[in-house]
Amino acid sequence: MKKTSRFFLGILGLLLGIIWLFPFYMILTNSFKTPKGIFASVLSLPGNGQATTTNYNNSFKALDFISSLGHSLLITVVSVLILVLFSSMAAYALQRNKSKLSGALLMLFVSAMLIPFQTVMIPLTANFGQAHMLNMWGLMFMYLGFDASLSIFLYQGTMGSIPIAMDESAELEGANRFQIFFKIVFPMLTPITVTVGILNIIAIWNDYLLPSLVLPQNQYTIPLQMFFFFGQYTKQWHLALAGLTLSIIPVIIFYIFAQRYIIKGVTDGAVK
Amino acid sequence: MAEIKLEHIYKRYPGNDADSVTDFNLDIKDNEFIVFVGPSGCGKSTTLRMIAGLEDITKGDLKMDGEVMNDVHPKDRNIAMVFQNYALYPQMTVFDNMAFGLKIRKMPKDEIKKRVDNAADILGLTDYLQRKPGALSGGQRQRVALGRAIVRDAKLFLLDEPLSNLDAKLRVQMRTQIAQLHQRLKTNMIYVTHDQVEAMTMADRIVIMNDGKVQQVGTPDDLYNKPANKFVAGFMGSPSMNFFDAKLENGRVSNGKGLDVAIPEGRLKVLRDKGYEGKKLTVGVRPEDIHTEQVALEAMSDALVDAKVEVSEFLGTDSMLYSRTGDTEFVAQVNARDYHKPGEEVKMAFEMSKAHFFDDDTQVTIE
Amino acid sequence: MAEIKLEHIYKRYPGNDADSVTDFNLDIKDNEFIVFVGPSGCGKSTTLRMIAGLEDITKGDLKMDGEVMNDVHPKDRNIAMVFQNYALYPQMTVFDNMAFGLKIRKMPKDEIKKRVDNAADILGLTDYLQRKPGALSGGQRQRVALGRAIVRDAKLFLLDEPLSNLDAKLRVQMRTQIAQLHQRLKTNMIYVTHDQVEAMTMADRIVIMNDGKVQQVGTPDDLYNKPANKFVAGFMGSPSMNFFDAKLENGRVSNGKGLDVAIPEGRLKVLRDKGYEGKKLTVGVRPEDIHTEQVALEAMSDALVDAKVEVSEFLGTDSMLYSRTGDTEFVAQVNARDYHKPGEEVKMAFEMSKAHFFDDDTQVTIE
Amino acid sequence: MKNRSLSFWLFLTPTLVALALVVFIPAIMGVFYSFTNWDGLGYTEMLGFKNYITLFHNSGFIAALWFTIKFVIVTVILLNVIGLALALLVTQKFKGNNLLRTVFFMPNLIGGLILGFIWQFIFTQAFDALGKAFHMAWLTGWLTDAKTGFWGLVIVTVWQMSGYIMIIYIAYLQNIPSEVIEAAEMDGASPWQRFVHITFPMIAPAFTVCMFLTLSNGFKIYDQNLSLTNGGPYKSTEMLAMNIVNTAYSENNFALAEAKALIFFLIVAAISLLQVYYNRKREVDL
Amino acid sequence: GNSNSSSSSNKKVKITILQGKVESNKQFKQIAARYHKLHPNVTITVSSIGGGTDYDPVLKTRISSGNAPTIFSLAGPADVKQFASQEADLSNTKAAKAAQPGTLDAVKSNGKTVGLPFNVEGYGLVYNKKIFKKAGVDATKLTTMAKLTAAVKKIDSQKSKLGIKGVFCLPGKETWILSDHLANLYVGQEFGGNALKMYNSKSMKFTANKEMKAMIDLQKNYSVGPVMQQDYSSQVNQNFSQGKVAMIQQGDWIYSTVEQIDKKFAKNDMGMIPIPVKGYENKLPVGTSLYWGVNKNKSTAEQTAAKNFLDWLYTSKEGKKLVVNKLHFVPAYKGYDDAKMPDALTQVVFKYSQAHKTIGWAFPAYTGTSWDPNTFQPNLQKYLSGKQSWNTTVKNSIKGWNEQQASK
Ligand SMILES: Nc1ncnc2c1ncn2[C@@H]1O[C@H](COP(=O)(O)OP(=O)(O)OP(=O)(O)O)[C@@H](O)[C@H]1O
Ligand SMILES: Nc1ncnc2c1ncn2[C@@H]1O[C@H](COP(=O)(O)OP(=O)(O)OP(=O)(O)O)[C@@H](O)[C@H]1O
Ligand SMILES: [Mg+2]
Ligand SMILES: [Mg+2]
Repeated sequence: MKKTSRFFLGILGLLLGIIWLFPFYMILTNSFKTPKGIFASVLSLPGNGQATTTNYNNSFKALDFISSLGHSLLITVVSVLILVLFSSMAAYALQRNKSKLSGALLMLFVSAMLIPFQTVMIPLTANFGQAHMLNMWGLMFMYLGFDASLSIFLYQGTMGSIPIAMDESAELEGANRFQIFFKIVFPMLTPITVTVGILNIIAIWNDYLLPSLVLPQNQYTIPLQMFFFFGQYTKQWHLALAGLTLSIIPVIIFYIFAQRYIIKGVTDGAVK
Repeated sequence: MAEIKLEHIYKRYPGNDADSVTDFNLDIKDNEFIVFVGPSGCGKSTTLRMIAGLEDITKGDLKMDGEVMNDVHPKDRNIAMVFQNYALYPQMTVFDNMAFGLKIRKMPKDEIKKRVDNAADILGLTDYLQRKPGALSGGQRQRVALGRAIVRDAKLFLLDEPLSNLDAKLRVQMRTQIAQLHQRLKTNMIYVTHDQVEAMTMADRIVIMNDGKVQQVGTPDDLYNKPANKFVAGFMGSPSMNFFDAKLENGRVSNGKGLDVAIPEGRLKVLRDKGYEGKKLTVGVRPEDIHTEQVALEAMSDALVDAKVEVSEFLGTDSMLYSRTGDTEFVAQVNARDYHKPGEEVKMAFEMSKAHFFDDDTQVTIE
Repeated sequence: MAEIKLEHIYKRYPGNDADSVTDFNLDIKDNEFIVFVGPSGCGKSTTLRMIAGLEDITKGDLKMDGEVMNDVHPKDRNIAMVFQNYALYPQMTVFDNMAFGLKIRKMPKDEIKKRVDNAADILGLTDYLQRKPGALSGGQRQRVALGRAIVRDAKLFLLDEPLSNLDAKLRVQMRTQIAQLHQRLKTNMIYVTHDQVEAMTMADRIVIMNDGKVQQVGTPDDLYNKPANKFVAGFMGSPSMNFFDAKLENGRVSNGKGLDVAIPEGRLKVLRDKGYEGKKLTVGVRPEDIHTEQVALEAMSDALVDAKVEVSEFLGTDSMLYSRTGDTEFVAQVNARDYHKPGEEVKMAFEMSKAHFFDDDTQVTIE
Repeated sequence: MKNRSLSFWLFLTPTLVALALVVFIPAIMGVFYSFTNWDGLGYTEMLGFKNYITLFHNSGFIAALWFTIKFVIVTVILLNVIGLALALLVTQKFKGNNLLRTVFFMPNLIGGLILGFIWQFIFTQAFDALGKAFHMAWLTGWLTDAKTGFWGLVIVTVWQMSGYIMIIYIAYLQNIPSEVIEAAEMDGASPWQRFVHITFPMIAPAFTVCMFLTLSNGFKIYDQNLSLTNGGPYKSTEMLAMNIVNTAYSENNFALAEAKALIFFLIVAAISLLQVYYNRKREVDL
Repeated sequence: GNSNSSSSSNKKVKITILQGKVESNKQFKQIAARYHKLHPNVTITVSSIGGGTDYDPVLKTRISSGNAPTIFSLAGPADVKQFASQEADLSNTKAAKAAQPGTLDAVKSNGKTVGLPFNVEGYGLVYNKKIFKKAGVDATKLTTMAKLTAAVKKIDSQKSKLGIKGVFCLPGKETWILSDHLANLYVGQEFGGNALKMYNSKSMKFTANKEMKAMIDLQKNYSVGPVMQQDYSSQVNQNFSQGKVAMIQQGDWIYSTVEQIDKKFAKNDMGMIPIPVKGYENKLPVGTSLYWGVNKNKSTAEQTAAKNFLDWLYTSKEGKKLVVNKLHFVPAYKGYDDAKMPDALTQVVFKYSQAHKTIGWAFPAYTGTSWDPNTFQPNLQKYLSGKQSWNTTVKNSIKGWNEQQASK
């Protein structure tokens, strides 16, 4: 890649980036406006006596930010760990076994993604309620059920590019299936693990409908708290925008860190 | 440490419509060093992988110390293997690559370190222990793969062309190391190579394969001097044996176009006893059994051939004369002193007492 | 077809703290066949990759036909390359792998087919044209990689150990094919190998590298007979040259422990002129210049050494005698007829007219 | 790993159990309910296929189905093209490529209502302003009719999801051995040819995954629909998921909704699984 | 008697409330805490749900999972029917007895009262006093369609002087503005403003449809445009609250939204007048959109505690204060004569309802049925965006209603 083409790519990237960021510009600028300021002119910068930072203060309090952040974190982190662990294992079993059965199982997982959530939610919560599982822990388990399919699907696709010779070599060195998987294969899956992690983190972090059905109010997450800003008629956009900004910061920070691992291809040198 | 028996082993890969290995039989004795040779694609790696348990055996039995092993899990066979394509763990350093098998077996840390350091030392990898495989040259990667096998106390070592990417010097060195290792560990080793010298110097016995079938099993000397058939004769030795289609008549073999040489008494008798008088057969003469020195021309005056040198190659001590008689091409390996320029017409003596004879149909050695 | 100049080329990989290639200089003439040799990790592949444009050149200029190419895109250099690790396209059949470069260049379909079929024929791949690389043996993959290069009319061919996974017979065959290809296409070729025979027989000139530095550039004969330094002398030839640390005194070199031989007049004069009388130096004698035949012992009676054979190896025409004199080990390559059993005490004659002498400090050849 | 072996099942059990309890059992219950007059709490009669017969006479359902299919075709193409293009862009070596990944991915961090709020303002105000400034009439009056509603939904979906698709493509792009790309460079392939002949076939699994995701998400899309147009005007932008949800919750006809869901599932499954099956066959392992 | 059992019993009871007015979440919690202080043996947990989710599915999942709340809310006849298996008889509660006439019509089931109104709400034309004054129009005089039309034209002619973008802002996206509130005036007439009656009707005539058309046209023609792009927030937050339109068709609930945007404006410059309808001049549509239900599947102790709580809230002295001042509810109960409503709009509603100058809310009869979202609303929107004639709109709507009612 030569300098000039790098430069033009940079320019292209910049332009696209601006287009992509425009809505965020609106979220950020409006989160610093008074309610009147927001509706006076959504597109302008905060100013004209309509600039304020109190939205953040109020939103922070109204969201009960510290405790709902704690719930969000706990639920997201634990669910994603469980998901990554079990779905990568399942994908490994399915990819390394080329039989009709595993093909069928994969299709089963995949087809689960096609079932609209709304059609299972009532029977689902009914069943879980009867098992006294309508709480955080039940929610984490539900995420495993709902999101494992996509994760398995993603894992299963990249697993093919890890030469089977890796498994064989470790197997001959005396490693059992679990050791082969955790010590050899799983580390080589880092880029896709990070991807699976990110996709699930955002899905779970932002999820509203399922937790609203499952969580008791003392375990509310940020999105659930946020919906107190949206009454039937009074939608408190100023607080919601500030709240949104507060709640996506942790995820953006995480994403920026996680990227390093996506970028670092780890499989070089594996294949001769 | 183990006796290994391969009994009528077959392998067919799903999707192929021919067997990649056919009726493979071999008895490996305790502490033997076996070398597999054969042309590319003849089934060497496949056989090795079946022994390791990495491929299912389509038919036949693999026995170790009398027990059928077909269904034993690879990790329970206690076998160390060097893969033809290395199969290094990309995310681990060189050290960890070598230490992995030991860690798995819960060996104490300091013992692991000792072994790995020792192996790294032997292999000249000490400076690279902290690198990952991605930042190594081809040969360095191959050495890591080798190191991974030798740190372990396996019952059986399988080495699939472990030196193919190393330079001559390192190769010789490694060859010696492996031989010593074999001495010290007293384990069985099966070694795949396409290098004649490696096969000849390292093997207790060589298994030579072609097209999935075993052609001959024997000591290097056997294979070189008593090849079972034309394939083996042609395969062993470099440059390979020259073959001439000829007819046996009046104690001479001739092809009517340049070749017409007498056969020594003893050999002639055998051929006649087997009924080849007046029949077609294939005559094989090794390049080094063709001479141009005056002494030889005189000594073997009844086996002279008029040849024309087409290319001559200088190789340190020897010269290769790529020559032609009639329309048959052949190679002579002569002393560098007996240099002949391309285009020169030269008389050459065929040392027929060392010649080989093969049946024209079955290609089997006549003896 | 092109003149290629490498001027003071350096390469440092990010993350390494030493150069992998240092001050590389080479003028490749039109239609020349260059071979790179050197120990594993010395920078051969790296240099090739810089020529191909796959690695940035850290410092220095690469010129083709006078133009600086450092920044030219690989695809615009019109170079064909065989990768050390094959780099086959896994999703394409063997045919498509070979045809890809031609399709890209919009060659007519039938011409492509002709070329690929022809290459497949040469390489013995005709039966595998419809397979994918995953279902091939190691050697077959390597042949596909080779085929991919030879179907193309590139200006320059780069071949990184293209035959390392092939058996001896196929190797010889392929060697000839590549030589013919070179003749026919009249292109430049740069060929990396660790096989002495390949280097010797194929090269117009050999570049021998060590530790990122060019040690010597010259014809095979030059390198073998006039090595520039001890490294080159030791690297070329297999088994490699025997070295003895010795002192020059009274027209003889001796190490006080077994070695004590006279030096022929002409050579002695040079050594004395350069002021080595009474000084330490390294003496190099090739295994094939050590003799045990009676004739030789008599002819070189002032250069006899008492040696003990420790290992003797039989290699078809020759025997290798791994021997020892005093505490110095060395190898003698003698005729198979002069076989000596291990443990035997043997007198050996050193052919000192062919010996090499190296400065003890700089290791450079004294001449 | 043999499927007879214990480890095969040990690896699979946790996810299989979760899937069964969380998705399949409730879904099967739903299928059962579709044959009754279930109202979300209980049922009093078995109706047989009555709901299924009703549903094929339900013009709302048919309209939603067509609208959704049009939407899916457009977004599947756009998302894959743009997602892959973004992935290729940010995997090139230039300054700021990492930052850009974050930028392109960020839309996924905004959910539901706020998304609709922001985009309504963009469509009604930013577009209007632009349209007036540059005299482009087509930029004004967005979301007021079915056509602009459709494209509005497409734009929001593409804006939001292409970063998602991008990071999946990135993950797979990273796995291509560099030598193979280099070999293609030596073979003289231009960047475009390299992409078509080498890169793309080698990320075929990613394509399968992304096709599937965009297909199934396109069919299931609900949040954007709700927050942006809420099906309006006059139901012209109501998609399948919304139609089903409305049937259940606004019309309180849960059984009919389950019947619609089953038909919907069968349609989507047929398309998506066929796609997966077909694409998976072409993929190769290294 | 229910009334004394709570104070006399010292057994601890826990009751749960699930309600959908998320904007009042905090207030309900405070009220629950206050009640616990007064009655330490009763603990009330309030959960609020709404915003992005509809209330009903959550209630359903709670019920089917065995976590049903003790007190829940009902939105009209459709809900009453749906949750019939949960609804306790509230006929004997003090609150039910104190309920204003007509407010319980929608929650009668087999002669029993199963719901207690949250409050009453009213809607009309909310106007900007300042603008009207500047334009020289007296809002209180606009009691007929003709007068209104004239006033609208007058205001419209001074648009630039008044600094407004339109007289109205008609939010075409918010279908309920037309289908529920406006139509209530013209369709509801047929059923005497009684939701239950309409819910049980077999057919509909829609005789006043021409008048409705006139009203829609007026709002549309003098609205900031394009109407199909306007929604609640552009109507209330962006246009009305910022003084960009003179009046909007809305109800007392917008007060807090306007207050958020401009406190002063909300306090001083807002007024509401009834929408002029022939034969119903100067009558405000006042009604109840939500009712409390008590779960009859809970223990009697729990049910009793729940009823006592509701009685306390709506009939005790302290409860009444909380209803008016904390919840800002216009009471649906008798006994609030001396109450002072906290803001200008609720004051209007309260005034009309105290004076019984009201029109009933019939629309809850159809908000929970498929006719509203699937037939009525789309047809009105089609008319609004000019895709369909008024006649077709009316014809489709009547046909749809009759079909739905027939298949019930
Ligand atoms: N990507 C890399 N990053 C860092 N160091 C590297 C990388 N590739 C090669 N090296 C180092 O550069 C040196 C030269 O490597 P190169 O691959 O050129 O060796 P080579 O001469 O081809 O050896 P071989 O015969 O073993 O293939 C080696 O020491 C190697 O470890
Ligand atoms: N996975 C596979 N699927 C189908 N055929 C295969 C597979 N692996 C190898 N083969 C075929 O089986 C035959 C034997 O292969 P094998 O790898 O054993 O050869 P080899 O003797 O090791 O050759 P080389 O010296 O080239 O490595 C070859 O013809 C090869 O094409
Ligand atoms: Mg092999
Ligand atoms: Mg190399």
